[in-house]
Parts: sequence; structure tokens; C-alpha cells
Amino acid sequence: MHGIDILSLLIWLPIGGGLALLALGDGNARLARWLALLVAFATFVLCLPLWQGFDTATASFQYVERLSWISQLHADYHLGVDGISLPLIQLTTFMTVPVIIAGWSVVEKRPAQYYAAFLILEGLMIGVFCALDALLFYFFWEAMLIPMFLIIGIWGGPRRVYATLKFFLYTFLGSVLMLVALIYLYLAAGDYTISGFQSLPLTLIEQRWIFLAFLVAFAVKVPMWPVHTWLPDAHVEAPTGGSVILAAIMLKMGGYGLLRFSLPITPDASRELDWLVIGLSLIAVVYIGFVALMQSDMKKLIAYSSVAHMGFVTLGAFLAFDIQASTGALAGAVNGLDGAMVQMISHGLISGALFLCIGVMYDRLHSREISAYGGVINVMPKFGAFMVLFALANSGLPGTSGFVGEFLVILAAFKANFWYAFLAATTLILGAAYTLWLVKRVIFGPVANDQVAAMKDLNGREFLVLAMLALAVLALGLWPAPLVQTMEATVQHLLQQLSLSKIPAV
Amino acid sequence: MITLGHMLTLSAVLFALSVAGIFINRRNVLLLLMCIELLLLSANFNFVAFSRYLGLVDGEVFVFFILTVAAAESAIGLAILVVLFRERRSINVEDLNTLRG
Amino acid sequence: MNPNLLLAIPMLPLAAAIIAGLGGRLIGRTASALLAIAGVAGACLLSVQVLSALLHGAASYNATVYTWLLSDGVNMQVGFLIDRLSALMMVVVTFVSLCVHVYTIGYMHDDDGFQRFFAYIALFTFAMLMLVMSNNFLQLFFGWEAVGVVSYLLIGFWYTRPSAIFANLKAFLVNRVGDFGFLLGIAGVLYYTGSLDYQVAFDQAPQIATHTLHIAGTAAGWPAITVICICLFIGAMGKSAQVPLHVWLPDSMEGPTPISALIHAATMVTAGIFMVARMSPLFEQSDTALSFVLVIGATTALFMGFLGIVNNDIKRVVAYSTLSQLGYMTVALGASAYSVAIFHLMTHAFFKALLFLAAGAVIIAMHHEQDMRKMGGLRHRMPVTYWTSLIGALALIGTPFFSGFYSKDALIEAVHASHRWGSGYAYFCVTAGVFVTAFYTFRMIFMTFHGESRLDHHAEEHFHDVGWNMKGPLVALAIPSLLIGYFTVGPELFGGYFGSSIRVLDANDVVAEVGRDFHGAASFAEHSVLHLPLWLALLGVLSAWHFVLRRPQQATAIQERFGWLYRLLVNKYYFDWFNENVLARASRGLGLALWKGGDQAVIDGVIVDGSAGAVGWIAGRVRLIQSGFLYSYAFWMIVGLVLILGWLLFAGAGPAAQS
Amino acid sequence: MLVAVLFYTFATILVVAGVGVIISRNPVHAALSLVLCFLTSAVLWLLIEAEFLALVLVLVYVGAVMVLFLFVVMMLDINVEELKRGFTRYAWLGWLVTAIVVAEIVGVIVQRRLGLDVTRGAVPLPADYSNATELGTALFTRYAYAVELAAVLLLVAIIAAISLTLRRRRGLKLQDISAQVAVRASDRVRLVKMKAEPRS
Repeated sequence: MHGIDILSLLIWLPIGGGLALLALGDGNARLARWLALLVAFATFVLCLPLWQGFDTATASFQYVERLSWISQLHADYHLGVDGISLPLIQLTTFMTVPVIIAGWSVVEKRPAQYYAAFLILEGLMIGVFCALDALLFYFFWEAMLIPMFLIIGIWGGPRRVYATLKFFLYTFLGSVLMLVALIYLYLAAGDYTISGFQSLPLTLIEQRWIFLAFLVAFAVKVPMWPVHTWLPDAHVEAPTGGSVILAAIMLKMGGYGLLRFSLPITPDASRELDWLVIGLSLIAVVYIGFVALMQSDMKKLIAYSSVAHMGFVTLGAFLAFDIQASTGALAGAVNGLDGAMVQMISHGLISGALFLCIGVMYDRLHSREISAYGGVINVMPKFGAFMVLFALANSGLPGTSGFVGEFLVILAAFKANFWYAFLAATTLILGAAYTLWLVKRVIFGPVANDQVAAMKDLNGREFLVLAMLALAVLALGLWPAPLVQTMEATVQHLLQQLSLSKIPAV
Repeated sequence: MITLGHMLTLSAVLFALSVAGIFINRRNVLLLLMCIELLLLSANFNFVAFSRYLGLVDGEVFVFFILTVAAAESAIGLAILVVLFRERRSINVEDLNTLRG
Repeated sequence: MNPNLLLAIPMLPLAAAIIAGLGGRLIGRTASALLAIAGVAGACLLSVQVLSALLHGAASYNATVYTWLLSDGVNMQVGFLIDRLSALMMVVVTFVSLCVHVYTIGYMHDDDGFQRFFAYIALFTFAMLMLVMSNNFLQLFFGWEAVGVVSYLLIGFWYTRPSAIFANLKAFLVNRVGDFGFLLGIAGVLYYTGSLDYQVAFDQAPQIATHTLHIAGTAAGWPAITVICICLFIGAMGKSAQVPLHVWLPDSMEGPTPISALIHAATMVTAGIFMVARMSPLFEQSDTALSFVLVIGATTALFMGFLGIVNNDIKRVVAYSTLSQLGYMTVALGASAYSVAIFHLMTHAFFKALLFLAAGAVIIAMHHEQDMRKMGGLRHRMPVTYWTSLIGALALIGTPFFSGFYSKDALIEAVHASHRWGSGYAYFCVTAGVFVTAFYTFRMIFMTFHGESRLDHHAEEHFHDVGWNMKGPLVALAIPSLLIGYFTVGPELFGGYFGSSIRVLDANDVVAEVGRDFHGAASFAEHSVLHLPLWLALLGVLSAWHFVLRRPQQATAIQERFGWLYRLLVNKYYFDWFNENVLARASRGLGLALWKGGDQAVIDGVIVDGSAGAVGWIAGRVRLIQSGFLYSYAFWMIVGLVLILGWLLFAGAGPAAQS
Repeated sequence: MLVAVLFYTFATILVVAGVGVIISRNPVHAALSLVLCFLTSAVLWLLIEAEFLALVLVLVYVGAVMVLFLFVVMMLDINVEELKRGFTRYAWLGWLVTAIVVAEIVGVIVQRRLGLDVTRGAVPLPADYSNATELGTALFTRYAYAVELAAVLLLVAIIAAISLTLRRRRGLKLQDISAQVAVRASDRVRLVKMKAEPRS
């Protein structure tokens, strides 16, 4: 694959498009929209050939590009994808398109800059997933915060300053610890290659500290309990598109980091401290489930539901050690890792779709309060159908993507410990309770008031966006095999990595 | 014969005097500036002494620079003092507490 | 068997559902209805063909349609297992569904959601077929949840009614409690057998029995098979509405009546029974789990029957009857008489669907009046409905030669023959249940069709008998309700019909024991004269006649005399009260406490704002050092100097050592 | 011997003058004492053969800096009485610290010596030695860059001092030459064409 550097193109095309939009200015909103859509769509289309040439039989990185970047620090511009990052990149390019369309007629304040921020964000996020050099990874990781910060801070709601500050400080705190860990690893390894880090022997004490530093960074991003409180605030204040990207992709960075850094770099510390991650994940599932039940703000409810669902990602990722402890073998651990990955993709689609749905309602009524709505389906039947579908998907209905990840993780959890599975499975009840109670109060029932009565059903643009996502959710739910097939080799390789001790023999 | 010890002791006394001056004259900015000059002089004494007793000219070069800096410092210090006095009609340090939140 | 034809069975209703659902507006009402009916009729015909092929000796079919997911060597797939058990279920499902489809044309005629309704019930048929045709646990769970969702959508079909959307949420959540257990059970099966395939799992059932699972404090641990079976049965309890997860079924009557007939009487609620029968190789390994099944089923059978006595809503009476009958089936499962359970499931599907549809006809005729106290004397005004309901009622109470008789009598005999822990209690419950069943069934028949007309002005004005598109299905269902037991009891129960699809250990085989006394369907009926249940049923009918028609005032008197009992029954044993005021309120309270107390007070308040506050506090202290006074800085500098010089002077080893 | 006598004499004057700087209430007296300090210091530096610096000290300090001080003291209308209000509460602390510092420095010099022979005299210089030449050679060769920097520093100090003390008086009439050059005719004269108004 030496014809075109497709990964670089994926990263820099949206960024270039974003810069072009910035240069274009806000004068011509119409042109800006179409240009943004064109770029987003082109990026999505560009991503498709990746699957064509992707070899699912190998766990090694593909489409690798490597140029010297900062030679004094031995940091390279080093890109590549494997079975874990490829689906996430595809998700990123896929979700950006509806986000652009969703802002079509709604964003009036500085439209070109709005789209530019999203396109630049897209490029940076793809960069995070592609980077094979830790410093490059860190560069993208931090740079990504800036457009998001601006999106919430400029186009956000009334308490946006508080929310952005909280968002920024939380994530920054984690990132700084990660940087310390990366520098330590760099000093030990001599360069910043991630695969070099993965094969680096480390003593248990070193691993513990590195693991904890990584854990803080990624736990904030996921977010895991108890560092999740930035998420509801950020979501509530963010514009619809911001919420979608935040929920659909940025949260995945945490899960991706755990799979890419924590587990392979510090397998022994992961083994030792897996109880911590599993405990926090289960708390997230149960505790947050109850908290979500009582939310009166729709976006907050979905935000909390995201925390609970991401609990499955972290749970699935760390089950391998307990499975080994309880059954003496690693059989079934792949289920957990596969489940974590599928859950990430699926949650990206579903939570993105739900935030878009809330955005559709917000555009009409300018309220996110559940009590302001009621009987929406009477006036918006098409919308109601979509909303019910996504709500059911969110509560893990088989046949939708929401089921696949949870199912796999619960299967694996049972192997690790009956009570893990028991607590994780409570999501069946809690997830259904908070999601469908929301549906009952908002969608069903008699028309609540005159404002609801005046709501117009979906227009073509909104219909297109939701239909796209609905198809993706159903397709993934009815036939997840291709997705799992893509990452199988990588996940097996990851399992092998984390099952081998890295403590140097004395 | 003037030994190194003589010069250093004299310098120490000057230094201590200037420090004491900063304590004693804590109200008057002008006197504080003078004490600083005295302080720099005591440092210069050391430079000169070591330079001569080690036979190295570099110490004296540094004295030269210190004199330069001291001159610049006193020029600006006095300028500030003048501005200050215009604004406040006072050079009492205790009146200068605007920055104390 | 031709795989493509098998695939066509669920796909026909699915295609109809998709077209009617997405393009209903486009193709219009009639076309949607016809399409759905055609789809289901095709499925029904093919199912009958499959069943007859199996009866004529065709081998069972077990194959994969496609691989859903392959993870870590666990092959999760969608596939079909067509044996006599599933074929029987397919026929029952498609036949009842077909009747309901036809009936719906009349029942939903005036409703705006006509096409939507057809889409839903066709979708339901698809989901139910996927459930019964499955050859693995995963697809079973798929169908299981899918029928639950369609049920959710259909109970809330009239979504503007607050009671309907309350009922559908309740139904879904209660079912989810069951699914919670079910999913754990499936995970357990995978854990111990390494496969989700029925055949693999069932073949390994004895091996599972050797494992123990350490889940609670006991050092010995629990037998794994018992845990798995109880988990699976919790799923069945949710779907088949067993105590205490039964609370959703009476409320589900908020849905349109055809749905009550199809989903909440004939098919979906029996999915749990089907599932346990399907899992017979697993359940047979655990006596404890079966005793649990037995006791739960017996409790449901008797105590839910009582509730039918005090209810005046015609649909709810039938609903409680359904609960009670589901309890009967569960008892049969618990007594290892799986074939009897399925047999009762089948006969019940016909006569209960019939009763529901008849009730629906009455409701339509009465212009949406459901209160039996406002009915009476309808037998002359709607004769077809009357006679068909009478057939249904007689079948339900177990009149000899009617279908329900064979299944119920065999069931009671089987329980009688069982020696499992709890079988004594179960036998008492099912026998007493016969009286209760007869009493509430005929109370309903008498109140609705006999006696003086108590119609109010509104109903009288709008009264009109229903058309043949509704009567036709009644007749179509009445025929099997009357006859099917007579013709199938011999082969199905005692003729080894189910073959290897139901596996019973010899020690538990109560059906075989009952079968020793079986000498043909006719003599089975004649022998019933010697058994208690027949007389209890007769007593029940007579009591109903006495209290409803002859001396209604006595009923009122008893009601007043035993006020506490009446209140207990009217309040449905306070299950709903408990759920709403204790469980739901506690959940909401917990949610609020965790949110306000945990998230906002502790995490945001103490940790997040607290750390910010701590930084601010420290900064406030440190700031004081920055006093802005030159002499203070000078002082500290000098102090530092003094310390350094002091160190130089007094420290032991230093540069001074050399001179 | 003569050198020793001179040293002790001037050292005593220096210390006394230093004390005078810090304890005199009147800034003019303090400044004059400081001038005396610098003069005696210059003498002492001459004694150890640092001629050039001694001269620079006199020229720069006494001639320029101290004059500046005196100017400022006299220009500002300082309320001497207010500043005279005795020593501060912490004066005793100042004296104490001073005593400790002197004692410690002397102790360090005498006792620990820092690897030096403090009883040694200065390095004897050859007869044709020129302090100015040596210093100049060092300054303009090895320290050329630093000299440049020092020059810049002084320039900055000049500009800073001027700009700080520069007073813009209100109401002062000055030419704005750029505005004068940039003016256009149309700003000054407007030709208005209008009909003659009828005489009322």
C-alpha cells in the first residue's frame, strides 16, 4: 500500500477542509455548509477502501506510514491501523456526516467556524486512533480538546463556561498524568513507538504507577465512576453536534486507550489491579443506572446512560484475568474484549442517535426538560418511531447493536464471577427502566400542551440522518459477524500480550 | 599588608550594615535604595579582593558590570520614586499597599 | 425438508410486516390487511405441511441459516431446529395468528392505526416463529425479546391513553426482570458447555450437573445445574406471568383485544412453557429447580384463579383465567410432564384465544363496554358468539370430551403421580383450581349472556352484532377447542409423539405412569366420572349459577361478611401496591439519593469542588507570605543566608577540611 | 606599615560612614554619608592596586549616581518629619541579625577559609603593569558580548527612566505634524452651492 498514504489523507483532509472553511469566513453560510458536508462525506468515502485492503488474518499494523518528526526526541510521524482502531476510525468518519447535516439550518452563529471546528476535530480524532507513536498520540489527544472546548464554549448553552471549564480541567488532569507515564516509558525505551512500549520489560512497581497514570487519563475520558461528573454538564451545555461527537467518539478514546496502552503495556499491573477497574465498572452500571432514572433533563439522562453503557466497555476489557483465575484458561476472555469493542461502536451509534433525536426536539421547543413534552408521537409519528427504535436499542434489545456488546460482556463476566454477571445484567432492567420511562413521558401519552401540538414532524434532512443511523444500528445488531471478524486477530493478539508477564527475570 | 581576610571582613561589615539599614529604614524608599547601593558596594569589595588576591582580572570585570547594573537600577528606581511621589505625595513604604488584594 | 421453505415460514410474516409498517400509508388499509393475512396464511400452510411431513416420518431438521457472530470459538448463529415440538408450536402459533388477523379486520375497522396494527401482529408472528424454530439459546433470546417488544408496542397501541402506556412500560420492565434471569441462565449454559447450541448443551447436561457454583456464602456451593435452571425459569416466570412476576399480564389488557387473544393468551405468554419444555434435558438434571417450578406454578394456578372471581371486567376475568392456566402448565413442567404441559398449551391456545375473541366481539357489540355488570342476556342477541364462548368455557373447565378436559385431566393425574417435593401442594392447588376455574368461567358466561339485560342507554343505542369476519374466526377456533383434545391426546401424550425433543429421565416419567391407565380417549373421558375434578367442576358451575342467576344477593352478603378477603382479592394480594409503593419508590429514592447525594454532594461537592477549594485555601495561605514588604523579603533572605552560613560553620564535613 | 595604617584609618571611616547612612534621619545626610562611603572605598581599592575601578567608582558613583540621589532628594518635597518617627519595632531584630551575619561571615572566613589562605596578601604586580590596560583587554575581548549587553541595559534604563518621569501636561499646545501633512482640502473648506435666500 504505497500508492497514497491513505491514513494521512484521512487525517489531513478534514483538517485542511476545516482550515479552508475558516479562511472562507462566515459570510457565505450556504457555501460553508455544502463544503463541510462535501469534506465530511469525502472522508467517509475515503475510509471505505480501508476495509477493502484490510487483512483480517493478521494482528500487525497495516497501512503503516513512518516519517521522522522530532528527531531530537526520537518521535516519529508514525501511523497505522489494526482491528481495534479501524472500526473506530470508520465510526468517526461515519458520525461526522450526520453531525454536519444536523447543524444545517440550526446553527446561525458563525456557521463556517462551527463546521470548521467539527472537521478539524474529526481529523484529530482520526489521528488519535491512527497514531502509533506515543508523542504523536498525545499531540492529537490534547489538540482534540481545543475544538471541543470551543464547540461547547461558543455554541453551548447558558452554563457553558462552567461546563467547558469542568470538561477541560478533568480531561487535562488525566492527560498530564498520562504524559508523565509516556515520558517515563520514553526514557526507558529510547523512543516513542507504542509497540516498543508494549514489548518493554517493566518491573511490577513501575507497571503499577504507569497503570494508575494511564487509568486516570482514560477513566476520565470513558468516563468511569467517580470521574464522570463532567460528562452530564458538558452534554447539557454542548450543542447537539457537540454532544453527538462527545458521546459517540470522544468517550471511545478512553476505551481505546485502555486497550492500546494500559493492557498491553502494563499487563502485570492490570492483572493485579483489575479488581479496581471491574469494581468501578460495575458501580457505573448499577449506580449510574439509578441516577439516570431520576434525571429530569433528557440530555443528562442520556449522558448518564452513556456512563452506564461505557461501564460495559471497561468491564469487558478487564475480565480476562478473572476468567483465567476462575477457570484456569483464557477461553472466553475474547468474548469480553470483543464485547467491549462492539459496545464502543454500538454506543457511538446509539447515543449519537439519541442526542440527535433530542436535538430535533430541542430545535422545535427549545427545552430539554422531560416535563415540557408529552405525546410527541401524536404530532411527529415518524420521529416517534425513530426515537422508540433508538430507545429500545439503548436498552439493549436483541436485533439492535446495543445488545451485542452487552451480551458478549455478560457471557464473559459469568465466566469470571457469577456476581459480575449478575450486577452487569441489572442493566437489562435499569437500562430499560430509564430509557423507556423517558419514552413514555416524552413520546407517548396525550399531547401535553399547545407547544407540543405545534411541533412539525421530521423534515427530509432530519429523516435522512436518523434513517442512516437506524440502518447502522439494525445492521450491526442483525449481523455483527463482519465487525467482530475484523478485530478478531487483533483481539487475540492483545489477549496474548496481556497474558504474558513483562516483569524482567531477575 | 592588607590580607584577603581584612577585605572580606570589611565587606562583611558593610554588608551587615546595609542589611540592618533595610530593616531600620523600612519606611523610607529613598534610604532603602541607598542601602541597596551600599549592599552592592560590599559585594564589589569581595569581587575586587578576590580578583586581586587570585591574580585574575575577571573579578574586576564583574565589578564593572555590577556598577553598570547598579547605575541602571538606581536610575530606574529613582524614576519610579519620582512618579510615585507625584501620585501619592509620599515615599512611605507603608502607604504602598495597592497590590495587597 | 427444504431449507428455503422453512426460511419462508418466518420470512413471509416479516415481509408483510415491513411492507405494511413502512409503506402502510402508501398501499392503503385493505392491501395492508390482505398482505399481512396472506403472509401469515402462507406461514400457516407451510407449518402444517412441515408438521405433516414430520408425522409421516421425516427426520428432524437442524441447521444454521447464518453465523451471527463468531467470537473466541463460540459460534453464535441463527438457525432452525424443526422437530415435532417446534412444528406443533409453529402450527398453533400460525393458526391462532391467522384467526386473529382475520378477526382484526372487523375489530380494528374504525381505528386509525389499522395498518400499524397489522404490521405489529405480523411482526409478532415472525418473532414468535423465530423463537419456537430456534436451534440455539441466542436466537431463542432474540425471539424472546422481540415478542416482548412487540407486546410492549401493542399494549401501548393506543398510546394516548395514560393507562395503556403505563401498562406497557410495566409489562416490559417486569419481563426484563425475567430476562435478567434468563440471560444469566444462558451465560451459565455457555460457561459449562462452551456452546449456545441446543444439541451440544443438552448432550452435556449430565456433565453440568457435576459442577458446583460458588455464589453465596455456603462453602459447598450450589449445584450449577440448579442455578442455571432456576435462572432460566425466572425468564419463563416473566414471560409466562408466574407469581410474583405476573403483575403485568392483567394490565396488558389495555391493548386491543385481538392482541390479548394472540399474545397474552395463546402464544407469547406460553413461550416460557415452551422454553422449559425445550430445555427438558437440563431441567431433568435438577430436582430442586423442578420443585421450584412446581411450587411457583401451583401458587399461580390457584391464587390467580381466585382473582378471576371478584373481577367484573370481562377481559380481566379471562386474563386471570389465563394466569391460572399458565400456572397449570407450569405445574406440569414441574412434575416432569413436559408433554402434558405442551398439550395443555395447545388446547389452551385454542379455547383461550376463542374466549378472548368472543369477549372482544361482545365488547365491540357493546360499543367498547367491558364491565360485565352492564351486560346480561346477550345470548339471544349474539347467538354465534354465545355458543362459541360456551364451547370455550366448557373446554376451559374440563368438560369431558372437550379439548381442555384431556389436557387438564392428564395434567392433574400426572401431578398426582409425581413424588417430587411440593407435588402434594401442587396437587391440592390444581384440584381446587378446577372448582375455581369452573366458578369464575361460568360466572362470566352467566353474567354476560344469561339473565336480565342490564345494558345502559349508551350501549343499548349503539348495540349491533358483529360481522362474519369476526364470527368466522370464532367458529374456526371453536372447532379445535371442541375436538382437538379427543383426537390428539392418545398420540401426543402417550404415543411418543415428541420423541427425542423432550427428554425425561425414567425415574421422573409420570406421563408414562398415567399412560398405563390410558385405553383410548373415549374411555379416558368415561373414567373421569370416578375422579374428583369432574365433580368439582360441576360444583363450580352450579355455584356460579346459584350466586349469579338464582341468589345474587347471597353473593353480596358473602362479600360483606368476608370484607377483608374481598379487599385482599380486589387489591390483587397487594402485589401492585407493593411494586409501586415499595419497589418503584425505593428505586426512585435510591436514584435521587445517589444523584443528589453521591454525584452532586460527594463527588462534585467534596471531591471536585473540594479539591478546587483546597487549592484556593492553600493559595490563600501562601499568598500571605507575599506580603509586598521589602523588609519582609529581605528578612527571609537573610534568615536563609544565616542558615546557610551556619551550616557552613557547623556542619561536620565540608570544604574546610583541606586547610 | 603605612599601608596598614591607611587601611585601618579608611576602613574605620568607611564603617562609620556606613553607620551614618543607615541611621541618619535626614536623607541629605544619608546621601552625603554614602558619598563618603564611596570615596573611602575608592581609597581602599587604590590600596590594593585596583586603580581603574577606584576611579570609576568615584566618577560614576560619586559623580553621577549620588548626584542623582541628591537631586531627587532635593526635588521631592519629602516630609522629613514623618519619616523621622524613630526606628521601627523590628529595629532590634535588624541589629541582631546584623550581628549574627557579621559573626558568621567572620567565623567562616577565619575558621573554615574555603580552601583559601586568607592571611595572604595580594599577588604582587610587575612594575609595568597597567590595571586599565588589563581590564580593557578583558572587557573588549572575552567580555565584548557582555559589554554590548550592558550598553543595551543602560540604554533601556535611560529610556525607562525618561518615559517614567516624562510628564504630559494637560493643555499643552503642540503641533501634530503628521496630521498637518495628511490634511485634505476638503476637510477644511466646503463649497456650498445654494440658491439665494429671499430677503425676508
